[in-house]
Parts: sequence; structure tokens; C-alpha cells
Amino acid sequence: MKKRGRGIGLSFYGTGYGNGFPDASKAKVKLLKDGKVGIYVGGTEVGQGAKTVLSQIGSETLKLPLDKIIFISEDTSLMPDSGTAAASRQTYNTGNAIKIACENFKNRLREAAREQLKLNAIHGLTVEKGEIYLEFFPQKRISFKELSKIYGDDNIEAEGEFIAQTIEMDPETGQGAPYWPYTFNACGVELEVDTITGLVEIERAVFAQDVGRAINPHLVEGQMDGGFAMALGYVLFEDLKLEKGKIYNNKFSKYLIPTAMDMIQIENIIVEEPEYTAPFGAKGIGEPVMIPVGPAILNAIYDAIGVRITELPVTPERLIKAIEEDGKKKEEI
Amino acid sequence: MNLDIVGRNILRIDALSKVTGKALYPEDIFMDNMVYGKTLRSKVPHAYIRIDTGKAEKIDGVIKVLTHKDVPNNEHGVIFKDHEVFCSEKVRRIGDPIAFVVAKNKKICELALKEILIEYEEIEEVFCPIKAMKEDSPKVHGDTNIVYHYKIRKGDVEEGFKNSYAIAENIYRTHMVDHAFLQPEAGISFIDEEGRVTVMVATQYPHYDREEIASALELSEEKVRIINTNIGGAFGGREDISLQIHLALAAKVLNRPIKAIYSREESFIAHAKRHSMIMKYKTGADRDGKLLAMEAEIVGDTGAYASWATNVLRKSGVHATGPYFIPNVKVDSIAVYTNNPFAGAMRGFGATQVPIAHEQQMDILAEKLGIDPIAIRMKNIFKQGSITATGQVLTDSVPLDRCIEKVAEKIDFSLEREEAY
Amino acid sequence: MVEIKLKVNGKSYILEIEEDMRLLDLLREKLGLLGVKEGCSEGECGACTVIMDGKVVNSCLVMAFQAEGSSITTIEGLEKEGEIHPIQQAFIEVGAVQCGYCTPGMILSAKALLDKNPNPTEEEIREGISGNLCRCTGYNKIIQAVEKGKGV
Amino acid sequence: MQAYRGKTIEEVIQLLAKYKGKVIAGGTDLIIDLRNGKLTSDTLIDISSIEELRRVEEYDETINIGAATTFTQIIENPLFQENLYGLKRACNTVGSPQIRNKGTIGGNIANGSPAADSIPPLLCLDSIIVLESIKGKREIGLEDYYKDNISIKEDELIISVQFKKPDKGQILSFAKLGLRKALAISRLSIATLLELDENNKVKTIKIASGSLGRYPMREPIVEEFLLGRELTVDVTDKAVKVLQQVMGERLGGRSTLPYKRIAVERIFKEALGDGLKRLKGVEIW
Repeated sequence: MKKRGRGIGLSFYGTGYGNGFPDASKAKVKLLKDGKVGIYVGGTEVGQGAKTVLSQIGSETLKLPLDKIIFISEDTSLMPDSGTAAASRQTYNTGNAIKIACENFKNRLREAAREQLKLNAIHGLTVEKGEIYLEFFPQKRISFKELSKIYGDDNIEAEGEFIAQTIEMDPETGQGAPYWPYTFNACGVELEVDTITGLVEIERAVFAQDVGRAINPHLVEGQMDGGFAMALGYVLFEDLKLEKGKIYNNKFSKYLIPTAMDMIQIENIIVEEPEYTAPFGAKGIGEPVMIPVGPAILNAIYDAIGVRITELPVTPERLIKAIEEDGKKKEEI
Repeated sequence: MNLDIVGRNILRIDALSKVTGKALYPEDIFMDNMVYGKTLRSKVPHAYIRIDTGKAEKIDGVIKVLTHKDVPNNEHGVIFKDHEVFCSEKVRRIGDPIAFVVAKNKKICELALKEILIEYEEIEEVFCPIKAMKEDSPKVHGDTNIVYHYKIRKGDVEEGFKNSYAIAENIYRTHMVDHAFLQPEAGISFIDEEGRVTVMVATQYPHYDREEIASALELSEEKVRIINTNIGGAFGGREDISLQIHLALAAKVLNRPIKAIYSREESFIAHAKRHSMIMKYKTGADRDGKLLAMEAEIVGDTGAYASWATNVLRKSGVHATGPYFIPNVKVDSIAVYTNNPFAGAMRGFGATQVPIAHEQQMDILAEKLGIDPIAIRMKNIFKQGSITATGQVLTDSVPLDRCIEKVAEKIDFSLEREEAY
Repeated sequence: MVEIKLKVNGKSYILEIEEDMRLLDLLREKLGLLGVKEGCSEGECGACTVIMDGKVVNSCLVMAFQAEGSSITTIEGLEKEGEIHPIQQAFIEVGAVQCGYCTPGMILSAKALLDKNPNPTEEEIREGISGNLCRCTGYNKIIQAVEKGKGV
Repeated sequence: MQAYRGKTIEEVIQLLAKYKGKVIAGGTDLIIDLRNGKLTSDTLIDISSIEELRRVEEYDETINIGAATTFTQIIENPLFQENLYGLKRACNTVGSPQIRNKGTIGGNIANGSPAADSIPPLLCLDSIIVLESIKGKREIGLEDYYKDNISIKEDELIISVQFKKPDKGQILSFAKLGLRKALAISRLSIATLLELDENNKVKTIKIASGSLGRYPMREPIVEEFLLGRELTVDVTDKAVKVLQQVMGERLGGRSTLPYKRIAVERIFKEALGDGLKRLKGVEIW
């Protein structure tokens, strides 16, 4: 028989290393010779879109078009330490570091502009679109390009550091504030279980993810789709066949991850509620997007067949066995 | 807030290089005078070893066989320095690195690997984390296999269960899985024009790699340089050291470029896995579905090395309640060594496993109480101002209710619907 | 060593190759076409996909000597006069790229599909790229990119 | 290693006689085996460009599929869109587009895998394998090849697989259970060739299974059970029980048996149901 079921899963996720461990990101911003701005951070592009998102944060803070920004994150001899590209922390932590560095950099630019424009002070100087000008007397203006000609490469620069605020937990009671910020989500799925083959087919999925603010909605959706697929593999397909410490399924013909035909369109909903400590309110979502999917699938399987599966992965074989055992148990009663 | 670029679908700045195939990953880098390296790995899960590289070294085209004897400081690890760069006396898992052959080409490397003689004196292994916790179990490191024990003690769970109308009790088991990023580990090392030991690699954290290499080679960090290439996916699987120190050491010893590329099969045994967990849960709610108490015992198998085990099991423990306010909570989250593949970071980092338990617990309670899965959740979820099980106040940006509403708008979970179990 | 003649990205080559070389090795190591990626070496992941005489193949499962007389297109062959192919453009625009490792093979599968069937359904697109594994995107943005690349 | 690219069958069998090399066509299994060291060979003889071996020929009574014909060629051939659709369907479930573009029907046979998707339909058609060596031609029944473990000699080349064209009223069907929807090795598969008489009773039935034993095979006991009966729900359920009994005896003690015994019901009914649907336009399950 083919039986349909629906399930929901929720999760929350605390960003960062946590537990009072110094979770620092550093960024460096420099005026380059052609008036472009270099942003140097150790935040790695693993495919998640860090380069793009972090550039957007820099661009927004500097009010400078993206094509005027050079983003360098590859070489330890050039860039400061921005922590690991993990714990969903790059957007929040390194994003904040870039924002701080860019604000500091703007002040360095204002200082330089004050000197060149022979002004008394820096206040009232707006930095925008590659220029610094006095808001109430716009004739007083100077471009990044002109400044870079005067000061040369490497002379106007600023740094920024962001350290997340977390508190170590008590070793006996576990009380403390281990992570910040927290991210929330909910995923609902509808699926069909074939009670003869044990195959589970996902028919529909609705996924709502809190992001604080989406820096780049397409990239958020890409993470949500990818997280869903990874969770689908986790719960239904992937099995290392670990026996006595040996991985028997050590290749892609045996370790099955979802193909395009196993995935479906996901109805992704981005929920925004800016987080006050975050850069433009944006929280990290790289990990959270995988978390609620598995339990939603498991709850939907129960809804379909009335059998709780408490062990992963839910391979067809395990599912059939669970149905059989459940049948026997019910007979005994 | 007036935003120009934040919130816009800016095209990825690395997309053009990737769609044209011009994006370079470590295996795409070729250098003059370059030679190849390949790792010899343990075939057994727990044994004392004796290594004889003599025969391999004599093979024509073999340039060097590196072992623990060549490493100034033979240890590394993200938290505990429990990994050896090359195993010196003991292997603790299948796949532990023992030697690194450098040869003129890949074929000679393969040939030489077969000629390195490893004498294994096998010792009793332990694969079950529950068994590993016992005093009389074989020890993977030192005199206990318990790496970490995180506790939450909040309120009085016994009292909470006493007052509960419905209680759900279950044991949930999750398995080890692999990141299965598409690009297997690869790297190339050389001495740069300023004399720095340089490794081009696909890594999640270049500064950490630099620190570990500097420490293992006993160099100052300024003498080590990491260049991150494009990275073919990571998901946590590129946090621990894999081939970075091997390559750096080879470049330092040989003063020429060395390249190493893992096959898919080697990739599977080289990097960490997601922790498998055994999660014993007991959750109680009152007649209205308000959660009163939760008790969870979580045992995570970190395999042969700790990697991030402390942080992963801590994250499991902190997230064990799920996004719900529960007045009485008792959590024990324990990381254990075994002779399995080592576990470390993977997307969700301990917070991915616990919802497999707590979300099914919620549905079980809902069914017992005859209320629908949305209703029971809405009664208990974190809202602005809620206090977590660790006593943290969620002061800002807690739109979980909105997330649930959005999902429930599109999918009907009510008990009245047809087909509801 | 054997000598083979083949056409790659429109250019004719006569090459001396080793007998045990795969097409993948030939393209990467002899011709420097590094957009051909090796992800599994067993024809499962499709990262090494190239178009051979109009059809997609896993270049890890073709011996180089078997390519004698064939015409091969790799990702490097899609650019015409400095302009990228509309499918490549579509991948950029909809955000179908993440880590990028599956991307060249994926684009070639998409191209071969659209060359044969200019107006595929979603199901046909999923099938068309089913030999290309992607771990990052969950495929949906890729499907969207292929939809966008239809009929251009 | 030596490598030869055969241009004619004659040339290949001469090379085989001389070197006892390994024949490579699609290479989708062979190259993996070479890499894993499961197979070693000093000589590879490629047959993938021999036109004679890469085509499907229709004669008055028979169809002849050249050994180096790819799965894609079969899928796209109009001959397999009607009553021989089951073969197309089987070929369409092989691997992925890339694998189907290279993998060949002869390779599927030579490989001898119990999970080879194209074999059960060919077994239902009572196919014959044609082999050639410098000593001449030889024909063996596909069923015997597996059942009697007849080996293809080192100097022999599989030329083609042949079968009698079934009557228009005979429908070839195929169903497979894979763990995912693409790139899936078959956990089990069933092919059926079905014909009904004017009273809706089973006039012809041939059933073959994949992965229900050490090799793909016909299921004569189930065939016998169904012959002459009407395919009611009850009869089909009983046929499933017969098949379960048969496979139980065959796979006794194997850890995969309990699951396969249950799951086979879906796949068996899917194959048979497909035949019935295409014959009568009705769905009964």
C-alpha cells in the first residue's frame, strides 16, 4: 500500500564557537591605487557565497559599488584571521568585522579628506559612491581616486575586529549563555510511504527559515535547497555501512546521496526579523537549513504508517522491518 | 534602514570563473619540478605498529618516505592534540596515516606504498560507545574513553515528571555520515620566493592550518603560508588537518613542489564524520500540552580522535530541548572515543542529531494528548524574552512563531483532516 | 604509446598517449582542460562529464585511445568569441552555482539535453542531469537555470 | 599495456586469438574494474567503433542487437516503443544518461552481474548470444549462459544478442526497485512477457528476475502457475506467494531475503500490471 503522511520539524541553532571561547573575526580595509577598495578577510568561500555576501556588507557600509571593491580572502600572508568558515558564523562574525573595519576606514578617509580639503573637522563629511564630500557645502569634495593618488597604495587603511559575546557555562549546571545569535526555522513535508517496498517519496515541502535579514535572498534559497537535499540523504539514503571500524560504502556507487531526480521543488520562505547585533540584522543560516528537515520527514512517516522510526537511516529495509515488528507487537496486544 | 545592496540578489562574484571551468581547485595547479605524494594508511582499527620503509625507499623514482621520525612535533588536533601527523607506535582506526611517499609520479607512489612493510600487533578494539564508556573497555587514548561530559541541571525533573499528564520515552539512534563534498582533498606545497613553506589547499580555515603546520614543523607562523584555492564544498569536512602537514613537511624537507590528490575512497577515510549518537529521551507535558520536564542522555561516538567532540556534544546538549521552554531539564551529553572513523564537524554540528529525537517526542506527546502537532508546538516555543535551558534570555529576533505559521498556512496538520494517522 | 587523432573544442589534435590513460587524464594533463573535474573515478558523480560526438559521457570511463576520431566538447569549448554560452549565463543569473565543482559537468549535461530536446519538462531536466551529483544546491536552482536556458 | 582499436569483427577475433586480451566497448564497468585491480589485463581491444556491432537489425522473424549497441541506442530505437517497451524501460533505468550513452548490451552480458538491468527482459524473449572466434561462430542461450555458468572463452567475442520477435499481442514489461531514482543499482527487478487469450486467460507468460539469485533467471514455477489463469487480484496475489516461496528457497539464509521477499510483490505486480494495462487498458492494482 502507498500511504501519505505529513510532518513538521522545528529547530533553533546557536551561531558560533560558543561557550565563551574567543570567537573573533578580523578584517582589514585598504584604499588601493586606482581608488578601489580592498577588503581583506580570512573568511573562506567554501561555496556558500561568503565572498559575495561579505562583499555586499562591505559595499553597503562604504556605499561603494561592488565593482569598486576587491575582495581578498585566499592568502594568509595578506589577510587577517577571520576564524573558520563554520558554525554558520561568517555572515554574522566576519560580516560584523567588515562593517566595523569599513566604518573605521571611512573615518580614515574623512581624516584624509579633511587634510586635503583644508577643513577644520571631519564631521559632516559623507562618504558615498567613491567620494567624500561636505553635506552642507558639496563643492568641498574629493574622490577615492584622488586620495589614492596623493597617499599612494596601502597608506589609507583600517582594521576591524568583532568578538561574539558568549558566556561560558557552569560545569555542573550548564548554566550560561553559550551562543549568540540564535536562528529558528520550521519545515513541513508531505510524503508517501510504500509499505511494500519501504520507499519514501517526498511529495511536497514547505520550509520557513529565519535569517534576521537576507543579505542575498537567492543565496539563502540556495542554502535552503541544499540543506534540504543533504537532510534527505541523511535520513533516507546515506549509509557508510560501518562494520568493525571499516567503512564499506566508501564510494559514490555505494554511498548514495540524492540525485536531481530524488529532489523536489521546495517552497522556501525567508522570514526576516533583523537581529540587532548582526550586520544589517543578518544571521547565519548555513547549518540551520539542514536541521528541521530530517525530523519533519520522520514525523511524516509516522503520520503515514503509524510506526515510529527511531534509528537512522530509514532505508527501505529498515522501514519494512519496523512495519513488520510493529505488526507483530500489535498482534500480541 | 536605507539599503542599496543588502537584500539584493547580487550575482555571485565567483560564478563566472566557475561556469567557465576556470576556477582552480588544488588539483588543477601544476608547477615546474613538481613531484607527487601519497599517504600510507592503517588497515586495522587498533594495533601497535612497526614500520619498515627500506624496500620502498630503494624503488627507482621514490624520492622520500616520510614517517613520524621526520616530524619535529608529531601532534595536531583542533582542540586536543590527540592526532599524530604520522602514527608512531599505535594506530587507532582504519585510515590512520602512517607514512607519506614522495615520488616522481603517481604510479611510483602507488608502487612504493605496497612496499612499505607494516607489522601490526593487533590489540582489542572497541566500536560501541556504550561499551567504550565502561571501565574495563579497551582504551583508545590514555586511561578513559570519555572525552567530555556536558551537563544541564535546571529545576527538578523528577518533580516535573510527577506533575506530567503524558510522558514520552524513547531511544533514538543516528548514524555516522560523510560530507560527500564533490571535490576530494588535494593540495600542493612549495617554498615560496620569501622562503615560506607554502601550501595551496582547499580548507575551511587557512589560519588554523597555518598554526598547525607551524607547530608541527616548529616554524614561526610567518614562515608558513596557506593559499586557499577554490573549494569544492566542505560542510565541516575540511576543518581538521588532512594532507596539509604532510605536504608542508615534504616541501620543507625536499625544497620542491609536491602535490597530493586523494581518491574518493581515500577521502572517505581521511576526513571526519558526523557523530553517531544514541539519545535517550524522556519528555513530560501537562494535560494541555505544556512541557514540564525533559531528561536526555546523549552519547556521541567521536571515533578514534576527539576533533570537535567537546563542542559538538556541547552543542547537542544545549540544543537538546529543541526550541521550547521547559522548566525542568536534565541533560547529560557525553563524547566517547572508539576505534571507529573519527567524527568531527558536519553541518549542524551536534544540533542536527538532537531534533531527530526532540521533534518526534513532541509528536508522540501530541498524539497522547490528542492535540495536533502545531498546537503543541505553539504552546511551548521560544518567543522573545524566553529563557533557554541554559538560562539564556532570547532578547531579540525570535520569529519562530512566524516560521510555523508560514508552514501551517500551506500544509494542514490538523487532526480533522483526512488521512491523519 | 599510441598515437590518436581527435578534435577537442573544435581544434584537431594528434597526440601520443599512454595506453592506460583515460580520456579524463588526456583532457586534463595533455591538453590542460582543467574544467574537467574528477570527483569519483567511477562514473557516478558526473564531474568529469564531456560531450563526445554529441553525447554526454563520463570521461573517467572512457579510455583515451577509444577517443580516436571523436569530437569532444569540454566546458572550455562553450565560449564563442569571448561570449559565454546562454546556459552558462543562466547558471550565473539564477544562482545555480555554489562550490562550482559539479558546475562544468552539469552545464554540459544541460547543453546536451537542450540540444536534443529544446523544450524539456521539469521531469526531463531532472533526468537529463541525473548523472551529475551536486552536494551544495539541492539541484533546484540548476533546474531553474536549465529552464531559463531553454530556447536560447 | 597494449591497446587496439578494432575496425572489423575479423580483426578483433584475430587479435583475441593472438593476445587473449580484454574486450572493451562502453568501458563503464571494465575501467572501474581495472582501476580497482579487480581485473588486470595487458591488452585492451576496443570494439566501440565497429559499426556492425553497434546496431539493431530487424529481420522477418528476429531482432539482432549488436553487442556494442549502447543503451541509449536501444532506448531511442522505434522497435522498442511498442510491445518490446520493457527492454527500453530496462535500459532506461541503467545508471545515468552518461552511462547509458556508453554502456552496451554486450557489456551487460559479459559482466555477468545479477543486477544487470537489461538481462531479465532479454531472458523473457528467450534470447541467444552469438559468439565468434577464429574457430567459428557459436550460439548459446542467454538463460543457459547464466544457469549453466557457460563461460565466454578468452578468444571469443560477443557479436550480438538475438531473439524472436514476439507477436503483437505479447507485451514485454519491466520493473525495478532501486534505492534512489537515478544511478541506482537494482535491488531487484522483474521482467514479464504477457499474452492473453480471448477469454482473458494467460496464453503466454514468461517471467525473469534480476537480483533474486546469483544471476538473472527465469521463474518457471511462477510462469507455470499463471499459465491458463485469469489475472484476477486473487490469482496475482497467489502468484506473488509462489514467487516468494521460490525465492525463499533460493536465497534461504541470506540477510537480504526478508526484505526482498516482501518488496518483490510491488515490483512483480508493477511489471505484470504494466503488461495488463497495455493489453487491456485497465489497471487492476
